[in-house]
Amino acid sequence: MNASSPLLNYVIFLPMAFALLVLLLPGNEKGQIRFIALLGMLVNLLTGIWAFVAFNPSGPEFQLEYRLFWLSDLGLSYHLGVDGLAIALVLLTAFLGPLLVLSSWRFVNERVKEFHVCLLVLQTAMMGALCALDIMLFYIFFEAMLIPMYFLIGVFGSEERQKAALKFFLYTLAGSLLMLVALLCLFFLSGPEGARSFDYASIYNGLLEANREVGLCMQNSASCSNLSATAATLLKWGPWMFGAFALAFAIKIPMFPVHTWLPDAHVQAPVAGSMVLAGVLLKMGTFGFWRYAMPLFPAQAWAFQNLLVALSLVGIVYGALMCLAQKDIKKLIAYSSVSHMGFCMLGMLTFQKEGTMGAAYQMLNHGISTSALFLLFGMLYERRHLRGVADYGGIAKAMPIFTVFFLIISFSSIAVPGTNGFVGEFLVLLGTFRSNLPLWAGILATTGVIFGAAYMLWVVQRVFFGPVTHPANTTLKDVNFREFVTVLPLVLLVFVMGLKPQPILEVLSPSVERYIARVHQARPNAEGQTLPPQRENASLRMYVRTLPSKKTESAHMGHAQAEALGPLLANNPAGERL
Amino acid sequence: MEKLFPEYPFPIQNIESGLWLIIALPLLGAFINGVFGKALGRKNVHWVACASVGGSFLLSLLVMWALGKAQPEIPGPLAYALSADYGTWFAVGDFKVNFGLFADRLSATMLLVITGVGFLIHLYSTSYMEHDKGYAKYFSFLNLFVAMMLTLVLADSLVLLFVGWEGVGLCSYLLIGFWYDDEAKAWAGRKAFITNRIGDFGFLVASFLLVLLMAASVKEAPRGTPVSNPRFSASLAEKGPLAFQSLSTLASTLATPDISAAKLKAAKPDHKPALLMERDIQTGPLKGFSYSGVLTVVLLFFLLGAAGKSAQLPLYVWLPDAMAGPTPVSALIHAATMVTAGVYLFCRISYLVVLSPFAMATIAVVGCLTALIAALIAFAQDDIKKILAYSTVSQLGFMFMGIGCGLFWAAFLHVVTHAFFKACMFLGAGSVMHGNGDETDIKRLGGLRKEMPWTSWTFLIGTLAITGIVPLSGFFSKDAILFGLETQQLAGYTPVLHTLYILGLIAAACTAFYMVRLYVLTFEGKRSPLAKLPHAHESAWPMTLPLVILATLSIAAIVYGVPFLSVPNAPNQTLIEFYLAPVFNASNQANQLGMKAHMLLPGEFGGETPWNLLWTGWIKAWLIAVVCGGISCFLYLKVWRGGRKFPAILEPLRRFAHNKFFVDELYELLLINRTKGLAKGLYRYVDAFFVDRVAVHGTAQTVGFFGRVLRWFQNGNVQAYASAIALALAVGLTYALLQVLS
Amino acid sequence: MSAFSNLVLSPMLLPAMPASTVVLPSFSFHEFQPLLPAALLAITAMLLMLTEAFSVSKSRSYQAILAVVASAVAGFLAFQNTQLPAGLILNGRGVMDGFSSWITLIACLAAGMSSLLALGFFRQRNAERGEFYGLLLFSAAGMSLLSVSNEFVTLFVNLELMSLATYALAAFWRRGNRSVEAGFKYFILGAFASAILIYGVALLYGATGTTQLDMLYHVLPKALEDSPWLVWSGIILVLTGLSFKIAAVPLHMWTPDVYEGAPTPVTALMSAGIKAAAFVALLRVILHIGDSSAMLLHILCFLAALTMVVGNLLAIAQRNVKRMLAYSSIAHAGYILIGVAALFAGGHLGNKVGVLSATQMANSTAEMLRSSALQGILFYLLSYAITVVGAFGVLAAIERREDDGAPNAWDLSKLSGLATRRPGWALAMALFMFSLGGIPSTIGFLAKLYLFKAGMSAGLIGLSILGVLASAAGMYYYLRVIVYMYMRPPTVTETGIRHWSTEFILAVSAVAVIVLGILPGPLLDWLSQASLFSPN
Amino acid sequence: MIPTTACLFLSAMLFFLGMLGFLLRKNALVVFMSVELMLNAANLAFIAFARMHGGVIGTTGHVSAFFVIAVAAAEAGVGLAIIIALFRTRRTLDVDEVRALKH
Repeated sequence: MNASSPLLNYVIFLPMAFALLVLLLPGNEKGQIRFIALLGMLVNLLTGIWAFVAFNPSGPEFQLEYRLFWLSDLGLSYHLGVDGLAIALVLLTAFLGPLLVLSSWRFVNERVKEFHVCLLVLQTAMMGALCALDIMLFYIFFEAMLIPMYFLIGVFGSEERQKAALKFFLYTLAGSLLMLVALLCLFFLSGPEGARSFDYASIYNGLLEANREVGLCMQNSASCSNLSATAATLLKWGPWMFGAFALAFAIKIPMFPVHTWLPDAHVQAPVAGSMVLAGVLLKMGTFGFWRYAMPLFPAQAWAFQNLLVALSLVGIVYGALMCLAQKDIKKLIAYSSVSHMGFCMLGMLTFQKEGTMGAAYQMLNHGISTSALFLLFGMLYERRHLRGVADYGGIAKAMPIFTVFFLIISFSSIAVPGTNGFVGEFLVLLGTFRSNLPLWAGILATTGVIFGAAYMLWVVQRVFFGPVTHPANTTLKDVNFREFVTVLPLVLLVFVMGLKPQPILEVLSPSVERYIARVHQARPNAEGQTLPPQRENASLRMYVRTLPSKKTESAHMGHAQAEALGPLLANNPAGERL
Repeated sequence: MEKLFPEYPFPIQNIESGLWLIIALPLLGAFINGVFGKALGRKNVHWVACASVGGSFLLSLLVMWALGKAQPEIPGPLAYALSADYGTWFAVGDFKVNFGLFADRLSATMLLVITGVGFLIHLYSTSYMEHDKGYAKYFSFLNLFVAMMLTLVLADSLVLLFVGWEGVGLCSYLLIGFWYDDEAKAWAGRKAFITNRIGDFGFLVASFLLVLLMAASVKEAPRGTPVSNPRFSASLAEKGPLAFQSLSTLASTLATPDISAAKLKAAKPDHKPALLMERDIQTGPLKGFSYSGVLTVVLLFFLLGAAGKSAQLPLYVWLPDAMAGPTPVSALIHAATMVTAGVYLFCRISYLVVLSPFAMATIAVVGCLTALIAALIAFAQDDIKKILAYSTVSQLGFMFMGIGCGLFWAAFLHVVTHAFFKACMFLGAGSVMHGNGDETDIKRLGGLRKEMPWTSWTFLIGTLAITGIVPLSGFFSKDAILFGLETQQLAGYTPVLHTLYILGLIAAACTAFYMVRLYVLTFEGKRSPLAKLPHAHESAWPMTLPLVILATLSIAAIVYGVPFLSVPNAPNQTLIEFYLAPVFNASNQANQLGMKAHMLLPGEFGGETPWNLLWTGWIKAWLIAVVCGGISCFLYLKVWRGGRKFPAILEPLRRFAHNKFFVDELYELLLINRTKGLAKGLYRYVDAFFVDRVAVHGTAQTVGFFGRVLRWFQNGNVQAYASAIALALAVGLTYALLQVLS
Repeated sequence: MSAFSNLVLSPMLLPAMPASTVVLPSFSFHEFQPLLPAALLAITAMLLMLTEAFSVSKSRSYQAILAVVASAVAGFLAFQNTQLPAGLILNGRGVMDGFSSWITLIACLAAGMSSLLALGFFRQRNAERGEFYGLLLFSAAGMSLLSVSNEFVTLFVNLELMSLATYALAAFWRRGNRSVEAGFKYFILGAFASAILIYGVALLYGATGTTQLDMLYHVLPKALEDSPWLVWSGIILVLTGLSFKIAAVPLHMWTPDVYEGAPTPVTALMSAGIKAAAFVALLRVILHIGDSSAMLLHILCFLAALTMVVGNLLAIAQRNVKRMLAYSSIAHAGYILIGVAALFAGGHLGNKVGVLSATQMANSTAEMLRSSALQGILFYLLSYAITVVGAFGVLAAIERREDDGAPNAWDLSKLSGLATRRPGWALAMALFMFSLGGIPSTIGFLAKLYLFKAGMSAGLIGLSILGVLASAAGMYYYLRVIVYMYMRPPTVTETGIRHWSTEFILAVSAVAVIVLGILPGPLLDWLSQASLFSPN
Repeated sequence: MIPTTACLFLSAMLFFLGMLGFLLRKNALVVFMSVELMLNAANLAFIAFARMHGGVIGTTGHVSAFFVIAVAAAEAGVGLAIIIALFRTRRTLDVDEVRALKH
């Protein structure tokens, strides 16, 4: 809660430090390398937990801020800070870290060094993207993620790995480069010459008024006559910029038409790769929508709502149907996560409390259950090196404990009450019903419940039950201690998050409310959740710690606001920090 | 009961705060057996299992006692309820779900049935599953099931109820597929779960719509109505919109007369007072629909849910296949408890149900059709368990009819009695299989009466009970429903009820026929030559004892059903009716307020009881039972005994019925294959071909193509390069020239 | 031909001065300051030539060292000069400004690094001959002088000085016929281009009566009224001549052949140094003759778009890594052209080239545009020089003697499994590839960011979008190199001969790519102070 | 005296002839000669303009011509050396033969 805390730096860069350490080790010392990497991940987990504890839900929006000059003349600054959603995702990422190393303890046997370096660097990149409060900084981490992931898939993957890796890299890159252009446009629109910076707060606050005007104008064309220059530009080119942002993030999520890279990537990636891809990387898309696309273009968000909702609905049903048509288990899980992420997007697009909260929670759920599925399947793959559903059958005989784990996780992924999946999905669906979307949308989304059960149980059925079809499957070993330890945390979390979600929901809820308020600013008189104007104002403007220097003019803007909104900030610690 | 125990053994508060124990015990048992089962060894395993269920049985008894008397400090029907709140589960915005338990006389009775029958079946299983490898697993699943069922019954909000609802589905999935290495059994489990999931879909949608309805009414209801009462908004904030308390308040609000509308209509003579629920919703997503319309839709979605769980049309297909599980499981889950969850649900929200006559009529119709079809199918089945399964389906149909005609108590009474005699018969069947080397084909059995006396006698009692021979509980519960169909009136749909009455009688007749057929073929006559074992052996006491107890119960339950052994200060009420009065109070009030469905309220018998109707009804039913029973007895004992050919005229009919009217095949053809085909088609053509090949790779290849084309120009010839330069120069010059000229 | 020629002669080129009184003007020392690096380089070059004439020793490594030292010192001098105020020197034949000094610095960098590369390269092939380093330094001197020249004939002479040396260098590698062919093509086409250039100069001279850029700037508008046709054809000819050197499409076709054929160190020099020098020449000319009309802007944008797209497309179809790098260098020239266009658009605020016009971009000032564009261009040239020299260094290191002249000498398969054979080199190469592709946390990303930012602040949105799309497509072939290095099993066994100089180059540039990619702070501050002499 | 335009016309003719020669002739030496031709066209233009402007401005033209000549000489030096080397390796001067590097 103090003015500046270096904590997030540790969260971000400790893995990198350990990566350097690993780099120094001799390549044939596999045991050492694994151990150091595991150690690094554990330390990272500790710092992550520390940050989570240090975060105070009732505090100001962005906490644990840290800021340094960096490329000031370009408008960049090294600015970190987390809100509720970010800290939750940080915790998730940190939590998955050790499991990644453990899961590939035996799986990866050559080029162990490169592998673990990649994992650690990836960890750094993801943490950075989550903690960045400077859009360009976010972008940098967002792109930097590609490199280690590319190597993870391309070097350590299975037979088709090179194509998959290339596809993954180029597909994602194309989207995010367009976002880069849109981002530069924003930068120029965000303020007059000299007052610009890529700082999230300054861009956001810079566009706040314009967005209001655009929102008004889009609601009744009468108020379009006297738009400010910025608003006019925003009105004219906003759709394109939003489109660029949306495309970049939609590819990452991935949403319906741009999803085909995911199955290939998942199928080819090694266990840890799939885990982290499903667990965290996909969240970057939803997180991007949440943090950047929607709040920066509220008016466009409303304008595109129907399109995006349609896409996510298609994603939910279509993804599930795809699963029914798969023969390759990994591919099936990949498509199932298309379906699940559809739920996330749907919830976020309700622009309404329950739905948005559900979406946020669903991100965490998906991160846990899907990566657990990949982890478990990885164990099977490690034993048989086959991916086809038909290659298994009657596994339950040979591997009872494993079967129990897999069942639990699959039930969590089809949202059986009592598991984490239920809370998220229930909230999303409830939100969809309560939002301004047509009722059939909600009903259609609810059918996902049926399809989910259909394909998930189909896999369980074919893999675990029935007679043993392949003699090789009779001799499979059940999970050993290491594997047990790897899975157990996930399984426990499934139940903990299913039965005691409230603490996490409380951490998330302030960011949920702000998100909604920000989207609704473009709909001043939209029915549903609009906050009372005063609080709206206070929660809409963004207060961040700024540098005492001419280089970041957002500081001065901040001061101006502080005087203007003095009374509002009386109880807002952020106010004193200006 | 008050007579037996004038004093509570404990202060009520302790029982109230201890409600969670009832669920916790079996849960604990499940955990212990599941995790340490292998280590414990069989003895301890079944000790843990039985003890946990028995424990919660005792606790349920306590609850029953506690509910005996009203708690003066609480007004209204809640006076007869215990409730305990264990904190929030999750809360977002104005939506909230608590871990709240709630036991009124309805749930208490269910508690007793579940834990009591459950205990007996555990006991039975100890002997039945003796030689099975998955002993511990079996018991942990069974305990888990009991825990889930108890959650379902004790839940004080729809969401928590849904936890139990899905939980029991889950357990039945696990138990049906208990012998998973048999492909078919595993598939049966999956079929059950997915069919239930379709139901759950309905359940979820209904609950969401209810939330919307609640929000709308809170926003729009005029002052003076219960929802606009500040105390209610407080409790809403505390318990959340889907808690049953809130729902009942909603119901009573919707049923209040609409003053403004009444004023408008006041001019006209003989107007029915308009109700709030006839208003249109002004705000929110439901804008434009009328309250009553939405309510009807909600109830229909609930019907879908209930149909999934309670195996009604069109979702009944999973139940017969569910017989793949061990027989005790069929007895507990697929006869006594889980399948009655749908009926329980409707009793729980009776106050909402009575507000929509259309929904009620639909429920009744669905129930009736199910009863008939199941009965007809049962005619031609030869598998003992299959027959029992179909009879269960058809009995559930009767219960739905009871709901449909508004006699909730009757439906519930049938739940209880059915639990007794059907469990008894299933266990009997189990014992038969146990004694005959797992032979299930009744054609290959017979003449067991001497070899397995206990089993056969108890089975006989069960059969008589279900056929409805007078001195047995089944008669009164079933006949109460039929009587209701005959006499109740449902605004606008009374004729429907009367039609259903006839069909109901037919169903009852069929029931009598095939049940007797079952009994006769299995136990009477002489042993069939095709039998697996030369001689059957009676089962051990852990199996016979439950049979005896259940048989006794299915006789004893009569005391709840007979109207004229009257209760003080409530003449001519059946015991159960009187006992459950507080529960259905809300619905009666809503009903009286609404006058929507003019039902002959049970309490009003006193005035002019249609004794003649009652008596004639009874006699009709009794005659039907006896006659049909007699006929089938005659046919199967004398005419078709010993491989005598079945008359050829009926043969195709028989085969048609034997193949369950090809309903499964129909679904396979219309739904499942279509879906699979759609999925495959989409994957092959849309995803793999169009999106991936054409759109994604297409782009890449186009780019590559242009690259190769351009590359071709780099032919290495200096002069070619130079001419390119010259060309560029020329173009530049012309461009400049044009610029200059223009 | 020495670098001093035009110093000695320049007094005689005085324009506006009565013919009767010919007095040698007096120059203050600081006017010579910008020329010092060039002078140093040239002198060292001559020394090297002399040593070649008289020395008997077999090894030439001392020459390489000498060259490196010379270029280092020259670079240091140039760095000193970056702080000089912008202004004319030598009666306007030359300019001094931070920009030119930075270009000189880049030239020295390129010269130094490529001579280090050459040291290892020729030692392994024991084909060291002394003229090499001399020519190399001459070429560097030429670049440096080119960057300061402010008068057409001077510019032409320096261009030739630079080019002639490079022709010789390209053809230097006598074994096999590829090197000579490269030299020949480069020479013959270069001569062709410079003939066009000088003809254009002649025409401009005719139209305006001066060959001095700053004067030209002032008289051009009038000349445009009198004889527009003459002026325009002159401009077009000059632009053509210059675009040839920066290898803008469609004048790019020589690049792949020459880059492939030339000895790899020379290729490094060409792609790093010559490009920079050529760009500065183009830039100066455009700045002086450009403002007259927006038409030139269109030509520039057109050139930029064409260059980016075609360059990348061509590179995608390449399996020969060296050739691929050549094509990619064309693409990079395209990106830089965006910067040039932006710099130039500074004069034309409110133009409607891009999607958004510059005015819509919240009133950016002309100065801001110019400085940011300038910074962008400089930074890009610098980063490109560092990265590409490194990349060619790796190629030089893994090149096999017996492959000299073989058509598949630099085929991708030669790289396969490099990660296992030489992890260090592979890592460095991967870094260079990511940097060329513009992936964040490398210097390449920042450079692109600067350029696109500059381009957009000038309102060239369309161009920027095209640019990012092109670079996305371009990422494909960079990634393919990595695929071969990391994801394919090694096909060839031998690991390439190590030489300390090569290793040194690789290490330095790899570190620079990363460090400058993350903390370019001071460098950027210096760059941001770089001044550019502009006539108005 | 000859009008400037005539000189200019001549120089233009020379320039284009040179260009055509460059594009059409096959012998490397001839091709190089046509470059020289173009350079001389430039010289001619310089001189013509110099005479047209006359006076001090004219001197620029004259001097430029000298520089161009000098540069041309240097080019010839380097160029001929390269062409000789080319001939050594290929035993031909036909530019169409010089196509080892392509695509």
